[in-house]
Amino acid sequence: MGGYGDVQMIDENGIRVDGRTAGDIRPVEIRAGVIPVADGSAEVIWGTNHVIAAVYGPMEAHPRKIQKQDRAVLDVRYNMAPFSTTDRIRPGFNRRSREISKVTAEALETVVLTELYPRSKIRVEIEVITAEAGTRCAGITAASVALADAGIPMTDMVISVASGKINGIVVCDLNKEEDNYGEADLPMGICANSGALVFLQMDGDLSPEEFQQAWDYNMEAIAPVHVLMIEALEKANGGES
Amino acid sequence: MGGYGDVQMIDENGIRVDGRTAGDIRPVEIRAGVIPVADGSAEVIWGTNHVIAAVYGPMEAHPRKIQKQDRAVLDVRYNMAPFSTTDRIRPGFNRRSREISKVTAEALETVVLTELYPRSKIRVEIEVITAEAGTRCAGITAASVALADAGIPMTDMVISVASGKINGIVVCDLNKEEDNYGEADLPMGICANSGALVFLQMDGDLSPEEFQQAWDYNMEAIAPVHVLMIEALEKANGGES
Amino acid sequence: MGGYGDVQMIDENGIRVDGRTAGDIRPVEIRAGVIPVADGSAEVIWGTNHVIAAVYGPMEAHPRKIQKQDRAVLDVRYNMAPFSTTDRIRPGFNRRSREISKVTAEALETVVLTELYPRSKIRVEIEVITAEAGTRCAGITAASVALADAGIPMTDMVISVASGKINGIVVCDLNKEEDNYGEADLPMGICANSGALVFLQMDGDLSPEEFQQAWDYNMEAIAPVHVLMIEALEKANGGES
Amino acid sequence: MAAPPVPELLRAHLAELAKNDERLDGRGRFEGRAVEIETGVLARAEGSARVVMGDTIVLAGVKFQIMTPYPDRPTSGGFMTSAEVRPVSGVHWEAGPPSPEAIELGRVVDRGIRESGCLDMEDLCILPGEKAWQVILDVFALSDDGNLFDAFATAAMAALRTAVIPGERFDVGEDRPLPVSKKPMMCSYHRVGGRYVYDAVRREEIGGAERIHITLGDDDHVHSLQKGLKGAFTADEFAEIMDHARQRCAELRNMIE
Amino acid sequence: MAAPPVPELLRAHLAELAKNDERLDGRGRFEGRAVEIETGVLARAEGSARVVMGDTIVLAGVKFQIMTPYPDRPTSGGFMTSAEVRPVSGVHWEAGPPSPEAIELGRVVDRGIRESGCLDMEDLCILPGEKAWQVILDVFALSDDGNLFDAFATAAMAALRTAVIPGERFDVGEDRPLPVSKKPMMCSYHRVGGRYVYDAVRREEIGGAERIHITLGDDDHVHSLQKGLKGAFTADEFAEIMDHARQRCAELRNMIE
Amino acid sequence: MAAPPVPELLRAHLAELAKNDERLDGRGRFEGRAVEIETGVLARAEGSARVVMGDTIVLAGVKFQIMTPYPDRPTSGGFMTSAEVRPVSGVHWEAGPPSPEAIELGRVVDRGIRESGCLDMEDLCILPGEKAWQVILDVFALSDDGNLFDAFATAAMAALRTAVIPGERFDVGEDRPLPVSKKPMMCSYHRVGGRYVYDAVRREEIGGAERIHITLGDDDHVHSLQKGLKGAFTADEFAEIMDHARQRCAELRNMIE
Repeated sequence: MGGYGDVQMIDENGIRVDGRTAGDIRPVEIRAGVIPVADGSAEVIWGTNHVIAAVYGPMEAHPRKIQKQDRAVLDVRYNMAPFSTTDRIRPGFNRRSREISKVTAEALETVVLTELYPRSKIRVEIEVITAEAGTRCAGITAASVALADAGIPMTDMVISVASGKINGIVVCDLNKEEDNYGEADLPMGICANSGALVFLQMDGDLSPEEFQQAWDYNMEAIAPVHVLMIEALEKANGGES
Repeated sequence: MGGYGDVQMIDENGIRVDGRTAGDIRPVEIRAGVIPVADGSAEVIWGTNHVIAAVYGPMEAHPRKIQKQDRAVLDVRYNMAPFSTTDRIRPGFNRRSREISKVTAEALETVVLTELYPRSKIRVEIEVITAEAGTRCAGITAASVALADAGIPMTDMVISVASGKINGIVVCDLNKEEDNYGEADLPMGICANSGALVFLQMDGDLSPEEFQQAWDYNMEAIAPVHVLMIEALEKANGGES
Repeated sequence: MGGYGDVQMIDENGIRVDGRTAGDIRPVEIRAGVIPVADGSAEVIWGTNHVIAAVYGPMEAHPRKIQKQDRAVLDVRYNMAPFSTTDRIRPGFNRRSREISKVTAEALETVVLTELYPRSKIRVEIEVITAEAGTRCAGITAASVALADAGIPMTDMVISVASGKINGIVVCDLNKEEDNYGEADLPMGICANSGALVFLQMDGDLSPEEFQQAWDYNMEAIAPVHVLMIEALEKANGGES
Repeated sequence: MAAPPVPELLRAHLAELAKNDERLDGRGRFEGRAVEIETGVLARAEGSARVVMGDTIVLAGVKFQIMTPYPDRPTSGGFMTSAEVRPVSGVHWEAGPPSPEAIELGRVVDRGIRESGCLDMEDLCILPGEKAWQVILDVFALSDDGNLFDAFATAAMAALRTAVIPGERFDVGEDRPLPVSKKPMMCSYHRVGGRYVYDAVRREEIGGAERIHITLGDDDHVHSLQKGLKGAFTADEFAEIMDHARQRCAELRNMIE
Repeated sequence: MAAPPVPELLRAHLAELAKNDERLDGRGRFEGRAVEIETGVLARAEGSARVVMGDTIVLAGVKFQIMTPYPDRPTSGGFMTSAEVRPVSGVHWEAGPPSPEAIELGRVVDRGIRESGCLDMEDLCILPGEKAWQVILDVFALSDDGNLFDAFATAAMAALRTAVIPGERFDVGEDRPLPVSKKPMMCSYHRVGGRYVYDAVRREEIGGAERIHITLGDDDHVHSLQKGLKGAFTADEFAEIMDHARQRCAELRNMIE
Repeated sequence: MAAPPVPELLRAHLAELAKNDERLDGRGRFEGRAVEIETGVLARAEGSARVVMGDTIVLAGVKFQIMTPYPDRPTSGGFMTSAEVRPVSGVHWEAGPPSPEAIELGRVVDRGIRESGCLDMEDLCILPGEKAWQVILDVFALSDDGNLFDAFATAAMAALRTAVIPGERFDVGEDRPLPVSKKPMMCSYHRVGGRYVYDAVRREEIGGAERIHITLGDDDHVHSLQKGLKGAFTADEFAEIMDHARQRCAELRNMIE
């Protein structure tokens, strides 16, 4: 990664290529109820990321062998549309999608009251329409809103954001250009009210101090996004969330 | 397609490369009862096309999830044998085969009295042994005979034929050489008695007038084939169809 | 194969490249109980071959459609680990593995008293960790020991060995180097007590006399291996086999 | 008025409506839903469109790749259509490999475009025998409330006609618009309550029988036909819908650039 | 005389017949069904044969492709066998990827031919290290009334021995016959009613136990053996069927060109 | 003391033990099982290791292939990890394509190594733009009694650090050790009985909740994190296990060459 060291992504005043300071997230828009035929849905535009989540269910889980006697199963699929990236993506599941689907399901299962719906299934479909950097975070955030829009009872809302490191400096919410030169990425899924973590990944290289800084940026970033989620749900449901 | 315009496939007297006039179909042979272990079977030799159809059933449909409570399911497979074309075909289903299997099943379901056999399955296997042009039509025709040979009750027999366009002239039943230079192809599946259509596809370029001509050629072509079907069934069943 | 004729694999005294005479097998080591979490297991080191077999069950067979009403199903998988050969093997089943799994299962089914466990399944997993030549034989031998180690009742133990031909001379138990220049290979699976055959394959070129010699070598080779099997089981089970 | 949930009752209900020449949502037999077409909606595609027809929403994106021409056509580029109907677009669409329905959908949309000759494959040549453009059209369902065929075909044409060949990104010359010489458009008809209707919604599809897809190009030339599902139709019935398709395809053609 | 439909009853019936050394269709233990071999039956194959043995019917077709030789054998061509037993050939054969039975069938037929050395791989070289012929043998079941192994092996040899290398079509010289120097033939035996019989029909297979396939070449050389299914046999039993195979393979060898 | 077989009872039993800060096998919360590491165990691999942790046994093998570098990184080699958990390693692992669990396992082990930068991809270049080494790391479970993640990561590092690039066999120079500049090590924690424990056995995994995997490199740098399974944790809980991981990774680092 040292080979990229001469590309300057942050100026002497700490201003990033898109004008943000180290702790700023990209502009975020959230809308609920965007898929008419779904039981719940949401759209998250996070920088250039464009992600749609749709929820179907609860419905009977079949085939029977996937049923859980004491709770609903969350059947989560994260997928990147073929036209979502500069180089076209061939349709079909791949290992990256499968892993992201798995950790996303595990994060959401923690907050959804699945025990209210034994032997049933709740389908959560996350489609990345345009990808920048941080699609898995935008997907988890969109899925939270879509679940709420579907009226699925949850103990908390999950918001996900990733801090990273670039040019040796820790910053919040890398965009695509920064990500290309980035040295680390720490995505976290945080419960809006409790502050507990339900999703955590990281790769790259962070010293203990850098790690703490990235952690803190993520923790601070979620509050404004939570406000947007609530507004989107109120708007979609005529004033009540 | 304009680039092929200087290849002359029809002479000044309207005679085609194999000596036919515009409305003629290729020589056709039909035999029933050619697969000893099948419940019904037929062989259609249509020009150089060589197609075999075998019928098994009605039998219990399994797995259960494919059962229909009020009728039999027609499980149709159209397949080209690896040695059926000049360039060998790799074994295994492909999108073209799947689509042809689907539209063939839908055509035959229209005439088979499937409601007589609830929860059961009728297997129809169509194998193209040698392919020229028009294999899907020969397959539907062969399957009709095989179903009748199996004693499956039907409201009508389906005969399929394709007209097309070459050198700007509409002709009936393109052969391989003509098909290579052809500008349009209109395969239809027609009920022998009612004249109703149960199968229709088309691609290429036909003006409204050309389209009507191709349609009419197909409608006129089926009667002699119907006679051959009946003869084949009579011969296979010792005088009664 | 004639092109390899000038490579001399056996000297004028009938001594092979690794010092063996024509009828000798390679050094063999057998250990039982090597996989702690399995119901039975064994390790066979045969020359440089290193093969592990694990047995799980009898257990309920599912899905139900694989159940046999009158006996247990032997679910045998033979697999070569990716690092078992000089050129890495891509993970995943292939036709060779499937065929070997099938004939191995059929050989073992003959001696296992499957009728004692109707509707159940016994899983036999054979993993080739390091491959030389004769991995299928080592696998069948290891599986026999693992089944016995799991306490599955059997009428006999199967021992498998292959004789072959090299430089026109019939020899027992080809090693890798010999196999590369070999002209025939005759693997057999023989019951230790009854002497009956439950596994047989062969390919190459053997005259009737050569065939008889190869057959006889195999028949003679099994006794010392049977002793090692019994010792391994006694050691693993504290003195009783 | 809510449609009954059970297919048999739905079918009876649709037959009842048909007696008075009515439809579930009050439309006339050959009346289409309002169509919204927006282009340039996908930031990473070289051409794109979103089409909304009632509660049916689809996207189309055009991407380009550089290919080696096939030996027998050294000066030709390529064209490929991939239709995806993922489970996001309705409770009735399941995950997994493409269903026979999705395969048919993609192939019928593809044939309508390909067979019209609207794409000049020779124009896609970069260096004869060495390099040519491959045009990849991805159509993608977001919400399926019926008639995905027409929504896909319309989005496809709108995306193709606004696509730009990315010569600069691939370092093979300047960017330039993809030339699309014609506007083949598709109209689809379902047998509902015994007679054909245009632009069926999902519940009409569920309670209906066979369907016919007609793709017409400039001057009413026929480029593609497809009959789907169990059912038979007469020559007269076909003539009637073909008449309507001629008129409606012309209208649709005026809606796209 | 009709065989009972239930496997247990069928097995008992076969055992009863065996007591008097009889078989379902009246044949003797080592008597084969009549064999019809017709070559040149496939218009698009470079070599082909149809073999009929009772109600068992199979096809074999030989096609050629041009391949790049493997780096370690620059002057060698290739040979590949693909055996297809599609659901057309019997109610017991299902659609989908090849079953273990079909895989075994293809591999055993392939080994009998390959290991006999009847194909000279060096003769298939066109340009060392650059181009060589790959021979592709497709065997295809049309009707399975038992003993597909022998029908496939016989059709394969008949097709190969009449195959013509299509040099002209590939523009690499003149057409010439594929040289096949030997005639390896297969004989298969099933344990039915306790003892081995030759050329079992399907109902004998269903009611039988293990089977043994023997491929013998010129001068009775053994080229391939395979035991299939659950069951054990003795050295004496094997010697008996090997004796019969030597005689029968010689007869079959005379039936093909 | 035997653990109850039913998950609910097991969970209750583990909670009971946790009250007294005890574990199933008598270990302390952050006490690992004995670790045995043996290298050079695979005759056909260019680097290999076997790791035994209690009844968990895994193998790692390093193989090399020659690849063409990617156009945008002409002087870089490649690195690929493949984790296989075949049914040999436990009754709960089934045959078939890799399960989501196995995919996650392989990807997390891969990231810990890749992201630490311990492999110098530029050093793997043989001829810029033409040839480079691809390092293939295969980790393979033989016996799964819990914590495959740490066993795989440890075996992987031990195998890599003893691997020899087989220049002679591929005829591209002399054999030389694969340079591995760092020692990223993984420590995994499971929530069992309400609190996190280190190095869980299989029955603790079954009766536990979420898990956290931490890969630390030299100087306690964080290279990879992964939370798996349903469950939430607090910042304080994370700080506690991170503290332990720093100490334990250092110990593990001393166990390998």
